[in-house]
Amino acid sequence: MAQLTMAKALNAGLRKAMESDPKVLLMGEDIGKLGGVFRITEGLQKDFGEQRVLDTPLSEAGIIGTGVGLSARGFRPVCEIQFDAFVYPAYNQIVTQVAKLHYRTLGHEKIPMVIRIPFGGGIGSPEHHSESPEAMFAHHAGLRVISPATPHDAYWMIQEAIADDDPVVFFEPKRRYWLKGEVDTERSGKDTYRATVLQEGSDVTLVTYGALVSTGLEVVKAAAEEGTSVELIDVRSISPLDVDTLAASVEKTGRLVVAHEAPTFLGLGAEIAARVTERCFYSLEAPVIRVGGYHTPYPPSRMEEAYLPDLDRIMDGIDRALAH
Amino acid sequence: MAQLTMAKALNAGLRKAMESDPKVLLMGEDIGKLGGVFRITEGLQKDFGEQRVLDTPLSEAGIIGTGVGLSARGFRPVCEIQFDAFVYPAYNQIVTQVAKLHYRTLGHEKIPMVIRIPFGGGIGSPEHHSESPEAMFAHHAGLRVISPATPHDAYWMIQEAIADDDPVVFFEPKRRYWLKGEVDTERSGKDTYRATVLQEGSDVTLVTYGALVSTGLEVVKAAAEEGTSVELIDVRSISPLDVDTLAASVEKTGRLVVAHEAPTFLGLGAEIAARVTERCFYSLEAPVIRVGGYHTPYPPSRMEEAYLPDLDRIMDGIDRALAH
Amino acid sequence: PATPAGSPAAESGPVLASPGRPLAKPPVRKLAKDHGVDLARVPATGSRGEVTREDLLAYLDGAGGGGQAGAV
Amino acid sequence: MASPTHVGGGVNVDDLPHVDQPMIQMLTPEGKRVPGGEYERFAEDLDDEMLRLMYRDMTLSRRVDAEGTALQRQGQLGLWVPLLGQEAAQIGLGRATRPQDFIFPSYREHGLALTRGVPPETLLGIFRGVSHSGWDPQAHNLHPYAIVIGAQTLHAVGYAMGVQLDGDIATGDQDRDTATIACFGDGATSQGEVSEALTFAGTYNAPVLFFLQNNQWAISEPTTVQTKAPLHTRGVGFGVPGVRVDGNDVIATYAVARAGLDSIRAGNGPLLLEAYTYRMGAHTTADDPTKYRSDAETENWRAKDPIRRLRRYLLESEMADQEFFDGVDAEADELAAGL
Amino acid sequence: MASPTHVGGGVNVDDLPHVDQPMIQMLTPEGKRVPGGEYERFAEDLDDEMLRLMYRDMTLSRRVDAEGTALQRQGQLGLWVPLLGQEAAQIGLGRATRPQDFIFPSYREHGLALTRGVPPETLLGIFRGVSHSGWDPQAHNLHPYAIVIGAQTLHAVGYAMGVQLDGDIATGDQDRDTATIACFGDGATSQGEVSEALTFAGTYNAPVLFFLQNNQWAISEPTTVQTKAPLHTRGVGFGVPGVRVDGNDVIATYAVARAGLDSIRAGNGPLLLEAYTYRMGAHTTADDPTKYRSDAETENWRAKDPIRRLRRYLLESEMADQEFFDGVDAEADELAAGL
Ligand SMILES: Cc1ncc(C[n+]2csc(CCOP(=O)(O)OP(=O)(O)O)c2C)c(N)n1
Ligand SMILES: Cc1ncc(C[n+]2csc(CCOP(=O)(O)OP(=O)(O)O)c2C)c(N)n1
Ligand SMILES: [Mg+2]
Ligand SMILES: [Mg+2]
Ligand SMILES: [Mg+2]
Repeated sequence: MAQLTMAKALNAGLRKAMESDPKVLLMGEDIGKLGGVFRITEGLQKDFGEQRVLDTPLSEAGIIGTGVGLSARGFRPVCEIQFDAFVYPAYNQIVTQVAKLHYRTLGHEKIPMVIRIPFGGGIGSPEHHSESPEAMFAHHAGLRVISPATPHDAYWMIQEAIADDDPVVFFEPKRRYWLKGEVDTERSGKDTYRATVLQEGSDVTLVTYGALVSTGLEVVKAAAEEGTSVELIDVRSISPLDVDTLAASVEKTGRLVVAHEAPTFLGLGAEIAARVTERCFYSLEAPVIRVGGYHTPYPPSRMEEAYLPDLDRIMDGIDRALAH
Repeated sequence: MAQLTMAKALNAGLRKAMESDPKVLLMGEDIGKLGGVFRITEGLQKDFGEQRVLDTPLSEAGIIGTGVGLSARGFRPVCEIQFDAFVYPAYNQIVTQVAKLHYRTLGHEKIPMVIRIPFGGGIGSPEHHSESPEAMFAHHAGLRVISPATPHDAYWMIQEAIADDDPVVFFEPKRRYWLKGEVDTERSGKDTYRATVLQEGSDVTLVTYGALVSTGLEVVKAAAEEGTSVELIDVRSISPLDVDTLAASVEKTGRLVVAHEAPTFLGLGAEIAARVTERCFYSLEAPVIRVGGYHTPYPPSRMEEAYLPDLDRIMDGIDRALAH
Repeated sequence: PATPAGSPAAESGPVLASPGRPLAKPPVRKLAKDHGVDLARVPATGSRGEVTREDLLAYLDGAGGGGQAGAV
Repeated sequence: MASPTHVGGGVNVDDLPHVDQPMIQMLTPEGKRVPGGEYERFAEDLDDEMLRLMYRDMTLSRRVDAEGTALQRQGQLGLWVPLLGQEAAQIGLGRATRPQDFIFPSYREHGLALTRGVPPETLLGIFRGVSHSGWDPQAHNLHPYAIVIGAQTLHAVGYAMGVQLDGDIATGDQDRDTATIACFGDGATSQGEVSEALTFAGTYNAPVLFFLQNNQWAISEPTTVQTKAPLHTRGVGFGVPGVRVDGNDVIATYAVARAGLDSIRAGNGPLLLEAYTYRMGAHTTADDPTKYRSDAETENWRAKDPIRRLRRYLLESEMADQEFFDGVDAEADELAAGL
Repeated sequence: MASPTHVGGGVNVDDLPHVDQPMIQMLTPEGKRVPGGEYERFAEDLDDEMLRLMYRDMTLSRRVDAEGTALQRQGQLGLWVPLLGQEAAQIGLGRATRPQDFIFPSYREHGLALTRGVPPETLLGIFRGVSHSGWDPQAHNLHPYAIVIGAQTLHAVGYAMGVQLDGDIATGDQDRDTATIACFGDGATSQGEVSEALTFAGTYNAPVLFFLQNNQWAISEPTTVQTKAPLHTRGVGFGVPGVRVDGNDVIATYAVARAGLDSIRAGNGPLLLEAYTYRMGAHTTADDPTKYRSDAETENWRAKDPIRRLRRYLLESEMADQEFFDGVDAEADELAAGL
């Protein structure tokens, strides 16, 4: 057991993975000497050498595309995308190649790649540094899309992602990099591709992931003070989506609020709402309420507080669910 | 009034737009002498010259990126992407630049670009030629995403898209290019950004767009034979989404089936299901049923019939809605 | 789960249609709400164990005689 | 090529000393063997048997190709992508590789696939629509066909980086040192990813051969739409040197590819090889080239046919006789009949 | 640069005649004016007044920059992106443009923005987080800052294509003929979109200047991570000639930019201008360069400071006196005080 920030937990998880498999390589912009702009890879080039921690040219398509070739050669590349919106130059490689090669080759070729993407807002950054593009990847079959919300999960999920023979897009909630928490380095206790119920409750289910899980914990407390019992679930895996865990909860509570930073329009909340409504139609006391980003570009940082779902907006979502 | 195929209707619409505004330019791969691989731009380079119909280098990012600059210079570029999946190399330009410049410049710079994309399957093509990536664009604010389903709509919607000062991603249902229909070249009679009720009905609402609208018309007939009255709606505009028209229908019928070729997982059906359920919760006799592509890569063409939603699968969806 | 039909008048001794919360589709829930009926007290005959519209109407018939029981 | 004239002593493609040298050729269109200069010694392995093998490979490739077109016409294939005219480029390269070399093809590499032992019926499966690819890439050291233009060039560079990390270059062990080949077309050079592949190859000094089949056309667009500079110069500004070979000359293609691959395996870094050739047929069976190019052009190139010139050479030098040619034709017919 | 050695007479960056010529310089680090050869006549306009103006521009830019850093430290800005060290590159180019020219900047172009009349407080708004950009691009002929590396280079080429379609080149009318400028950094050269911009520029012979500020670093990565070939050669294989200038020399940058822009406006097509300079400060206020580069290197470049050398030259040639310098400093202080 150790108290670690999520950043340090990721670093420790990467180190562990590199120690246990010499085929694991890290690739990315500024991840070597600098240790990455968020220092997630700090010290790793020093300890594992320039052959295992590669500072790459400034080209996301290049990072992912050469990662595909390295995979074909038997390596397990862990590619860092510096900020969320900078994944788009690599979108073609990810959705037409990384996602599809296993299927294309009738299972002969595996792409055990991990694409690490710090995502989301709330740190006062300029444009393109605060986006939540997870739905754009989850829509494509062939990619696993996951996101840890705690240091413990970060430590374990990054290792499981690297060990997975399928490509994993790994979204790191960047404004929680400095969040501290207990990390049990002995055992994970969880399945990476399943949701976890973080808090049991009876009146309404709150489903979220990434940075908003911390906010969700505050919501649980604030709601309890108002006499509302909230069941909080961290989906952890965006694709595949653990609908069973969500449905079981909603059958119990009868109400569901989904919160994420990505725009609600075609965001994961839409899929969860559609799926859970189909599964739990007769249990729902209220329509699924979505709390998310607006259908606008991500605003300048002085306005991001008004854009990002926060305790108040989620509480409001809960009220709307309870109003039925 | 004229009987035209959708391909000819698009060609006529483009011609009309070019005649009425000298700033309209066409750009794309093989659109000049060849007239495009689907011949949508046939004859236009001959009539308007190489300065208005540009055969471009083989680079989708280049087409869209230079289109942005041409827009800044006052042109209205109509960019052709040869096939659906080949839009991905341009994804970065589309979502970080085309979609955002108007907002970024506080409204000073408009990007009156149209991005034409033949989309969807059913024509026996190799990999990457049959995809339906519309949700990937609709998730981003700043883009209008529309799709005509008939020659008449094709003729008018392409002109309205070009006249629009905002960027429009224009999805053309390629397997309906050869579909013939009446085109009233005098008046459109429709608002491009609104859904149309193509067939009134009372038992269940069927919502779709693109190639499946034709299938929907068959469904209406087949269902009528079974005694089921289907209200058929073509959404036409994927973003913005005309929820009012959908909700009004569902309030009447109490049941909704949404069909599209794109995978259901995070496809437009998810958004429609979530939104309509929120709006019409107490009118719904059944959960919204989605009929769409599976969460697999698009299969080799010999298997596409099993992949694509067809009359049977939509009828089955209707049965599932009626079973409640 | 067939349950003995409880009299709607019998305010005590509710009979649950299923072990958990009562099942019903949203419009039936609405109807129950509009009539001030606790769905948990309505015997459910739906194939999924849900209270159907007919179940509720029958319950209301039994309750109000004239059907004005829940009129708001 | 007339280049833009700007003031001053900058760098300009026209200033490259070798830019206007004719492409390397060792077998003229008339079937005359001409000396290949520095490359001559790389043709040493090309004894009678090897030349006959390459003749056979080219002929079988062309026959499979014709059958593909025929089967498409009969409705058995959804589409066919002819390699007609590019046989020498592909067989020359294919036979210059060593078994451990790994090839990342585009979608027209039927000749190369043949040299890698992929059964033609497997290839046809892609166009029949029964699979997106049909072979185990590791079993043939041939990646699946790539349809998204240019994407595979990055894969090739990554694979080559892996080879380097594995220490499988410059050991001097002929069976270990490994080259990777990235196949792409003239049209593909405009895709950003191809430039990114050159960038990564330059930075990591990756043991990769960029094998560019410049067949003069990208569907309906001539190479001049893609670039004003000759394509063998494309890598220069990335630190990737370039060579242009007559891609309709199987001897020169073999020799120059052999030289490049040997050098790459020895650790000398990436190289771009432009095989100057011609797409004699349609882009695909769905295409109609009469819409955009002249008969005269096609006729002109027909005179440079890669198979005919080798046949002449073999005949005139008496390395092969009619019986041999008949045998190859029979083999080709049999192969085609089984498709 | 030692380049890979492959067999044969291919094209190689080392074979470019001008590749190893020292970059063009007209003012030494010591402030000595040296002749600029063919470019000398493009410095003709640089009379005392113009040189003083450029000194002032550079000084104001540096002062605004320092203020940006200070305001970030005080928590008033979320981030600041210093231009420290790149003043000559930006002012030299900015003052060489004509009003109708249109510039597509990256995100560090504060000096250029100054020459385009964008108020510093508007610039600061971006980093304050109150807007993504604050000015009307058409009013200043300056596009918004671009953060997605390289994306703006394609916009510039498209704009230039539009200029060409409008017939606004090669008319001989000084107030009409228009050049477009694409600004980008050494790191950006690795982005596919930048190569695609070179492709389109070459194909359409677009009237665009690729203005590459090679400040030796892309965050923590030295230029050697991006390329093994000198960056002024990047366009060669696309048909875009290149020139390298001492980007810390405002006179040479002005003259070479002027020559290039005049030529581009006259219809001679695209040109790549590499301004060889140095990012003297951190990448942004969030960065810590001590992690990845040596003090010695920074010291070495400090000796090449662009402002100091012009100051020396102005003083020694008696084009400016202490009073002038004091005046500029006062103006700079006033400007900064208003931020
Ligand atoms: C990204 C992308 N854009 C467009 C296409 C459609 N397309 C298929 S082949 C082709 C031309 C390719 O030309 P070239 O690279 O010269 O290869 P060739 O066909 O001549 O062998 C085009 C435009 C594609 N496959 N991928
Ligand atoms: C597509 C993309 N990837 C990554 C980044 C993050 N990033 C911002 S600046 C920078 C380095 C740019 O270096 P260079 O082009 O040399 O410009 P300089 O900062 O030196 O002016 C990086 C990697 C980005 N902005 N966009
Ligand atoms: Mg070609
Ligand atoms: Mg790209
Ligand atoms: Mg730099």
